[in-house]
Amino acid sequence: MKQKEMIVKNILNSLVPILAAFILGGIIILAIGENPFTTYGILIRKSLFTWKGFLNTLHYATPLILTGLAIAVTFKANVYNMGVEGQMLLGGFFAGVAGAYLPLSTPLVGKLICFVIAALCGMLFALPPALLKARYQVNEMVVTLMLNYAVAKTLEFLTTGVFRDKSAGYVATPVISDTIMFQRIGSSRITAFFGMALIILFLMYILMNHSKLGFEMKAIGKNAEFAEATGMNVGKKIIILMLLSGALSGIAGAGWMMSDQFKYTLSFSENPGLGWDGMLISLLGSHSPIEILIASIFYAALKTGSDSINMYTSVPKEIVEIIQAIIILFLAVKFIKEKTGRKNRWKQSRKEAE
Amino acid sequence: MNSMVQTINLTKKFGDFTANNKINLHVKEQEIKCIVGENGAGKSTLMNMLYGLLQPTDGKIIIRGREVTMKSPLDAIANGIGMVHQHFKLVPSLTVYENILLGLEIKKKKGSLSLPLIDKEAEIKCVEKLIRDHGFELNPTDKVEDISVGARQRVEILKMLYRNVNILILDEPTAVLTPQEVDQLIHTLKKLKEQGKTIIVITHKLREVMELADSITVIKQGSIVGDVLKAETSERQLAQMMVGRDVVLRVENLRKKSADTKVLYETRELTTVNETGKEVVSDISFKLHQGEILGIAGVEGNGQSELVKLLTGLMCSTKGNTWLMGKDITNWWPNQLREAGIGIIPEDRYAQGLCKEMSISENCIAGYHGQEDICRYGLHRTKKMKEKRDRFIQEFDIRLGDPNGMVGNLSGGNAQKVIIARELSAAPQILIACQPTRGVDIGSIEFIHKAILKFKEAGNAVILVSSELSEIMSLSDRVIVMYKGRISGEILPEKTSVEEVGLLMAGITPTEE
Amino acid sequence: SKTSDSSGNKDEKDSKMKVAIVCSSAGQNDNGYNQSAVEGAKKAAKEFGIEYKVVEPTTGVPQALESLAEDGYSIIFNLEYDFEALIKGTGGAKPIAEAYPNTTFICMNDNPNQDENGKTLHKNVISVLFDVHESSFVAGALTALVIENADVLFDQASYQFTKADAGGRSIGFIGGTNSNGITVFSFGYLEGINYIAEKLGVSYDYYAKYDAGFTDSSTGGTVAGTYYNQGANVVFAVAGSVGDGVTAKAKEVKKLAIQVDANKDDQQPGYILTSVIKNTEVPVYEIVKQAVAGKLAEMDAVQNYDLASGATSITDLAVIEKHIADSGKTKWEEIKKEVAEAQSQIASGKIKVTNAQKGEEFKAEKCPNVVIK
Amino acid sequence: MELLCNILYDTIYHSTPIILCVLGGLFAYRANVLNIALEGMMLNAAFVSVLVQYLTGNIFLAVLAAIVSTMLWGMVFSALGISFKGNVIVIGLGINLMTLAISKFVLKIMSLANISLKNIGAADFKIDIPLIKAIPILNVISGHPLITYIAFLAIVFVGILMYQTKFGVYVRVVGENEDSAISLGINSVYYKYAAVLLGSFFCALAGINLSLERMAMFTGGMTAGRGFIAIAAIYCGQGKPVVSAGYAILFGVARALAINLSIYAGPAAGMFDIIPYVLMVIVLAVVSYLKSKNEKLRIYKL
Ligand SMILES: Nc1ncnc2c1ncn2[C@@H]1O[C@H](COP(=O)(O)OP(=O)(O)OP(=O)(O)O)[C@@H](O)[C@H]1O
Ligand SMILES: Nc1ncnc2c1ncn2[C@@H]1O[C@H](COP(=O)(O)OP(=O)(O)OP(=O)(O)O)[C@@H](O)[C@H]1O
Ligand SMILES: [Mg+2]
Ligand SMILES: [Mg+2]
Repeated sequence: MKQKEMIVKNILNSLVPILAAFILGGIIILAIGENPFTTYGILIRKSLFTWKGFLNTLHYATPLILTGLAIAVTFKANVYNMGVEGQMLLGGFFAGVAGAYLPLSTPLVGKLICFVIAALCGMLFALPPALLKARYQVNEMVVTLMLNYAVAKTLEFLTTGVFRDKSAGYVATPVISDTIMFQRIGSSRITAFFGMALIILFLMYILMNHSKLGFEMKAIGKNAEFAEATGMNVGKKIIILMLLSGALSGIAGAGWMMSDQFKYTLSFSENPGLGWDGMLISLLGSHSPIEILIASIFYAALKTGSDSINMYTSVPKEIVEIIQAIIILFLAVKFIKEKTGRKNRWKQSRKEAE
Repeated sequence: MNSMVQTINLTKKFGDFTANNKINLHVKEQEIKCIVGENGAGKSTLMNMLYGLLQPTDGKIIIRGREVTMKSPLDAIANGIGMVHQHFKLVPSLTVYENILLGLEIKKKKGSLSLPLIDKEAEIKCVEKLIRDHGFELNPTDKVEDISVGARQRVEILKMLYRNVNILILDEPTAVLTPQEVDQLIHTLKKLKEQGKTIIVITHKLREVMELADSITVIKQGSIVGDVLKAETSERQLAQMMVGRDVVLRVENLRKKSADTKVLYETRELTTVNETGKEVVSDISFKLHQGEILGIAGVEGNGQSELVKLLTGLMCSTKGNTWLMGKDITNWWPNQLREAGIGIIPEDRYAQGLCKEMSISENCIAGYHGQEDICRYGLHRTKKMKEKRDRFIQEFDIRLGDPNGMVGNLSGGNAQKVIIARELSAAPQILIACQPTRGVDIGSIEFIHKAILKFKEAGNAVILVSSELSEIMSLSDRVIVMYKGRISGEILPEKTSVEEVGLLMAGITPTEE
Repeated sequence: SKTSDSSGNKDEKDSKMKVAIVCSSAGQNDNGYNQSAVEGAKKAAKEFGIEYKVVEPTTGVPQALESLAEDGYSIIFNLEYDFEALIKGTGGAKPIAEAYPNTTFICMNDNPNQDENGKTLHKNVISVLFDVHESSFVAGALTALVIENADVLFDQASYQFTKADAGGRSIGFIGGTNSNGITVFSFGYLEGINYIAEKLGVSYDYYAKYDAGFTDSSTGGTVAGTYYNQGANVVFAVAGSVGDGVTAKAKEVKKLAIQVDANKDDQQPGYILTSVIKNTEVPVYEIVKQAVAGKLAEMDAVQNYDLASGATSITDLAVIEKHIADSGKTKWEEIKKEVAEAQSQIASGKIKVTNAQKGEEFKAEKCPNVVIK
Repeated sequence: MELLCNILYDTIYHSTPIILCVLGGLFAYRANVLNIALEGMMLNAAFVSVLVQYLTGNIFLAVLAAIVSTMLWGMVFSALGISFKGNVIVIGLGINLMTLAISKFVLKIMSLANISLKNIGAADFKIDIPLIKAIPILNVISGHPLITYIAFLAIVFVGILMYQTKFGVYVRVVGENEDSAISLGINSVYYKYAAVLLGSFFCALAGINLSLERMAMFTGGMTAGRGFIAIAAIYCGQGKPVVSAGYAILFGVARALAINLSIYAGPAAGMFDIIPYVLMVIVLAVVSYLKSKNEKLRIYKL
C-alpha cells in the first residue's frame, strides 16, 4: 500500500512537469501559428515509436548514461566534479588520436586500448583537482570548471596543430582506423557500445547501492565529518571517486568517438556538451543509476526528436530546447511534497511501535 | 502569586502521533519551573508551542490571564516570552553584539534623519550596558565562533533579555556546559528571578532541578504525570516518576585494587597545533592499564577536545607517540584504530557518531563496514546487516518505532545507544568514550554507565572524557585534569574532593602535604 | 510554410523533385554562406516548382543525410564539412552515397569524392569549390590601395586612420580556425596586399589570428581592437559571427573591416570596406536547374566556381562609395580601375594565387613586401 | 608602453561583466542559494537590451526591458528554488538553457543569425573623464561605457551593503543560520528573494554592458561562460565582495595579457587562451595551501 503510493507519487512527480512543459511549449507553437499536436506527434513518434528511431535514440543516450554516472559518483558524495565535460573531451580526443595513429589491428584489443587510454586521460584530468581537494581543501568545483576551459582550448590547439588531418579541408583529427570503429547493428546507428554502457550501468548500480565504496560515498555525501570519524578516510575516497568519475567520463568520450564521431572535431560534443547534459541527467535522476538510464533515454529522444521536427515540420527546432528547459525547471521542483510522505512513514512506524 | 503561563488541554499531534496530550501546565509569576521527562517525552514540543514555533492542534495558551495565539516567535516575544534553544540559534561569524541586536539594529542618524547604515558604535555601547546591567562576563566585540559554549549561552540569554521578555524558557541549557558554567548559569537564573522574571527550564539533571526549581512538572509520553513543589520531593521520587521504576542515580565503580596490571595503551608527549599554529595540546603522556577507567577532566576549551581528536585519529600530532600494547599507532587513521581494537564513542553524537539521514542498520555498521562478517568482496550483505541491527536493538534495549527508519528519528538516548552497541559489540580492548551521556535521560544514563563498567570489568580499559564532573568522579579509577593543553594534575577520585579537582581545572596545583 | 500547398493533390506532390540543404553549424540565417544557399533553393523552387527543405542537424550530419535520402530527397546539399560517412562510410556501414544511389549529394568547399589517385569514387556526388583565394587577392589589393590613399579618400572627421608612414601600413586577419578553408582567404589576401606593396615599393605588417572561433563576437572585437591599436587600418575577418564583433569594433575606432561570405557591407555602413563573397546561391541554383533539365548526370564531379562565375568576388563597393569624400572621388575611380585590372589578370592567368584549399603551400618569399607578425 | 596601456585598458574591459556577475552572485551565495544561472541571466539581458533597441530604437526602453526581464528570471529562480524548494543547481542550469533557447528561437523566427545595431555603435556609449583622459597610463581609466564605471563603483557599494546595513547582515544570517533568523522573526524567504533579485539586477547590467554598450550587437551564446567564471571567483573569494571582485579582476588581467601577448606568440598563440584559467587555479591552490598549511585536522568541510 505504502509502496504503491510512493510509486504513484514518483510517477506523478515526473509526469506533471513534463506535461506542463509540453502545454507551455504547445502554447508557443500555437502562437507562431503551427499545430502543436502534429509537432508533438512527430517529436515523439519518430524517436520513440519507430523501431529504428528508438534504437537511434538509445545510441544517442549511450554517452549520456556514462557522463550521467560520472557526475553521480561524485555529486552523491557532495564532491562536485564539474569537469566531466573536459574529461570526456580529453578521453575522446586521445582515443581518437590513438585510434588514428597507433597500429591497432584487432578490433577488440584495439578498442580496449583506446578505452584504457581514454579512461587514463579522464583520470589524469581528475587527479589535480582531487589531490588539491584532498590535501589543501581547494574547492574542486572551481578547479574543474577552470580546467574544463583550459582542456577545451588545449584540445583545440592540438586539433588545429599537431594532430590536424592535413588532408581534410577543415579542422579535425584523422579518422580512426576501421578496425576500432564500433559496427552498427542493423540499419540503425546503435552499436555494441550501448551494451557496454548498460554493463557499466549495472556495475555502477551494484557499486553505488551494495558495496563498501557505495556506502562510504553515501556517508561522505550526507555527513563528511561522520564519515571521517568512522574511518572512511574521506580524502582518499574523494580521490578514488574523482578518478572513477574521470575514468567514466573518459570512457564516454572514447565510446562516442568510436561509435559515432570517428574523428575529433571542435564540435565533438556539441552544445552544451555531453558532460553538461550528463550533469542534468544525473541531477534529474537523483544520482540513481536506474533513473539516470531513464533520463538519458528521454533526453536523447528529445534530441533526435528535434531533428525530426526540423525535418518534418516548419516549427523551429529551437522549440525543443525551450521545452527541454521548461521540463528541467519543473522537474527541479517536487510538486507533490516529499514531506507528506515522510510524515506518513513516521505515522506508520509509530503505530508499529505500539 | 499570579499565574504567568497557563495551558489548558494543550495538545499537539504529528500526524496521528500525539506528542503532547492535554497538557495543563501552570507556571506562577517569578518562579522557576523545571520540566523533566525522558527523551522524547514531549518537553521540547510543549515549549516550542509556547514560543510560537509550533501551532497547537488543540487547547489554549493563557499568558497573564489572557488567551493568546502565537503564530511565530515574534508573537511570543511580543507577549514577553523568550526562549533559549538547546541548539543555539546564533550566527557564528557575527560578533556578540551583532547577535544580540539581530533584528533590532540601531541605525546611524544624521540629525533627525535615519541613515540606512548600522551604527556599530552605538550598538556596542548599548550591549556593553546590557552586559553590565546583568553582571555577565562577555566581550561584545568577540565573534561568536571564538567564544566558549557557556559564553554563547549567555549571549542567547542576553538576546532575550534585550527584547524585554519576562518569561524565559531554556531547553536543556546545561547539557553542554562545564560544571563551573552550570553553577554560573544557576546563579544567573536565580538573579533573573529576583529581578522579576519567570523562568521555565528543561533539564535531565536532577541535581540541577533540586538546586534551581521552585516547582517541577514531570512529563511522560506526552502527558503530565506529576506536578510537585521542590520542597516536597526528592531526586529519587522524580526519577521514579519519569522512568516508572527505580533508577540507580549514581552507578559506582567498585574500584578493586588491581595493582600493576598490564599497560594496554600509552601516549608520550603528544603535542599538536591548531590551524593558526598555536599549540593546543602539549606534551600529554599517560598510561592506561588493563581493567582501568581513566577519566580526563577539564574546563571546555583546554585541549580535551583536540586531545580526543588526536587519540581517535581525527587530527595529526606534531610531536609525540601513541602505543597500543607496544605497537606504535601514532597518527593512525580511525579505521586503523578500530581494526587494532579501539572503540570510539565520539564527542558529538550527530556530527561524528551517527548519520541522521542514514538508516539504523547502516549506522550500526559504520566504522566496521569493511569487516568480513558484513562485507564480502567489497560488497555489503544486507541480510547480515539487518541481523546485526536486530541483535543490537535486543541486547542494548534500543527503543524505536521503525527499525528500517532513519537514525534521525531516534530520541537522543536511543541514538546514543546505537553508538554504544556498535562500538562495544566489536569487542575492542580500549574504549575512548567522550561525553557518552550528554543530553541523555536518566534511564539511559544508568544503562550506559553500567555498560561501560561491564566493559572495563571484562579486562579492558576505558578513556572517559566528560565535562560532567560527577560522571568522571563516579566512574573513573584515575583522573587526569587538563589545563591549557597540559596535564595539570592526576588524582584518584575516591581520595579527592570535587573542590580540589575544580582547582586543578582552573590551573592551580594544590601544594602537596 | 515551405511545404506549401498541403491541400494539393498527392500525386502531384510526390512527383515534385525534393531538394534538401543541410546547413553548417552557423545556421540558415547566417546572412552568408548558408543563407545564400537557401536563397538559391528558393529561387529554384519558384522557377522550377521543386520542393525544398532546410535542415539544421542536431544529431550530426550523417544522420541527417541518411534520413533525408531515405525520405526520397533527390538532391542533398551538404554545407557542413563532414563527408566521411557520405564518401567512405563509417562504423561498418556502407558509404551513404552508395546506400542511396538515387540521391545526388553535393559537397561544398571540398572535394572528398576521390581516392588517392584522384579517381572519382561515387557518381552521385558532386563537389563544389570556390576560388576564394582569388577574390581574397582582389580584396588584398583593394586594401593596400585604400590605405595608401586613406587621407584623400576619406573625410578626416569621420575616420581616424593611422597615417601610412606612422605604422598605418598594418593589416589584421582574424580566422575562425586554423584550417585550409580559412587560410586560403588569408594567403590570397596577403598576396593581394603584396601585389600593390611591391608595385609601390612599400612594406606592410600583417597580423593574423587563426583560432578566434565562429561564435564569440566579443573575442572578435577585442582582437580587432588590439590590431587597430597596433596601427592596423583594416582587419579582414573570416570567422562567422566573430566578424560581426570586428565590424562593430571598426565602427568604434573609426577604421575599416572586411567581411566574408555574403555581402555584409551594410552591416556597419561606411566601416566595412568590402566583403569577400562566397555565393553559394549560384551553384545551388545551377545544380537544381541541371537536375530539372535531366542533365545532372552529365555534370562534372567537381564544379569549380571562379571569379568569372560570379559565385565568388568582392562586393560592388556601392556602400563604401557613399562614404568617399568629394576630394577623393577621382582617386577612388582610379583605385577601382586598378582593382579591376588585377581581377582580369587573375582571370587571364597572369597572376597565380596560392590555393590552400587544394593543398598548395604558401611561400613567404613570394611576398617580400609583407612582414608576417 | 603602448602595450601596457592596452593591457590595462583590456583588463578593465574584460573584468567588467565578470565583476558585475560576481557582485550579482555574492548575495545569493551568502544567502545559501547557489545561483548558477548568472550566465543565463546575463545572456537574457544581453539579448533583450539589443533586441528592444533594434526594434524600438529607444535606449531607455532597451535598458529597462533588459533589467525587468532579467529580474523576472530572478523571480522564476526564487519561486522555484526558494518557495517550492527545488534543487537550485537544476533550476540554474534550466534557466541557462532556457534563456539560450529563447534567444535562439526568437532569432530564428526573425530570420537573423545575430542582431547588429546600425543606428548606434559602441563608440556612442563611451564616456571620457575630462582630466584623467590627458594623463598617460592613467588614461586607461577613461573612455569606458557607463556601466563599466558603475561596476567598479559597485564593488564599494556592495561592500558597504554587505557589512554595514541591515540588509547585508540579514542576508548573511539567513545563509549561515536560517533557524536563527526565523527565531527572531526575520523573514528568511524575503531576504533570499531579495538576494537573488539583486543578483539578477547586476547580471542584467553585465549583460547590457556585454552586448549593447560594448558591441552594440548580440550573438547567440555571447556570454561564453563568463557567468561560470564569476561563480568560480565568488568561491575563490568566499563570497567576500572585495576579494571576489579581486579574483574577477585577476581573470580580466590574465585575459588581457593572453590576448595582447598572443599577437607576438606566433603559432603558440592558441595556447595563450588557457592562461586565465590556469592562473585562477594556481592562485586558488596557493591561497588554499597557505591557509591549510597548519591544518592538522582530518575532518573535511565539503
Ligand atoms: N516535527 C515532528 N514530527 C513528528 N514527530 C515529532 C516532531 N517533533 C517531535 N516529534 C516527536 O514528538 C515526541 C516529543 O518530542 P520532544 O522533542 O518534545 O521530546 P523531548 O521531551 O524534548 O525529548 P528530549 O529529551 O530528547 O529533548 C518525540 O517522540 C518526537 O519524536
Ligand atoms: N519530522 C520529524 N519526523 C520524525 N522525527 C522527528 C521529526 N522532527 C523531530 N523528530 C525527532 O524528535 C526528537 C526530538 O526532536 P527535537 O527537535 O525536539 O529534538 P531536541 O530536543 O532539539 O534534540 P535532542 O534529541 O538532541 O535532545 C528527535 O529524536 C528528532 O529526531
Ligand atoms: Mg527536547
Ligand atoms: Mg533533547
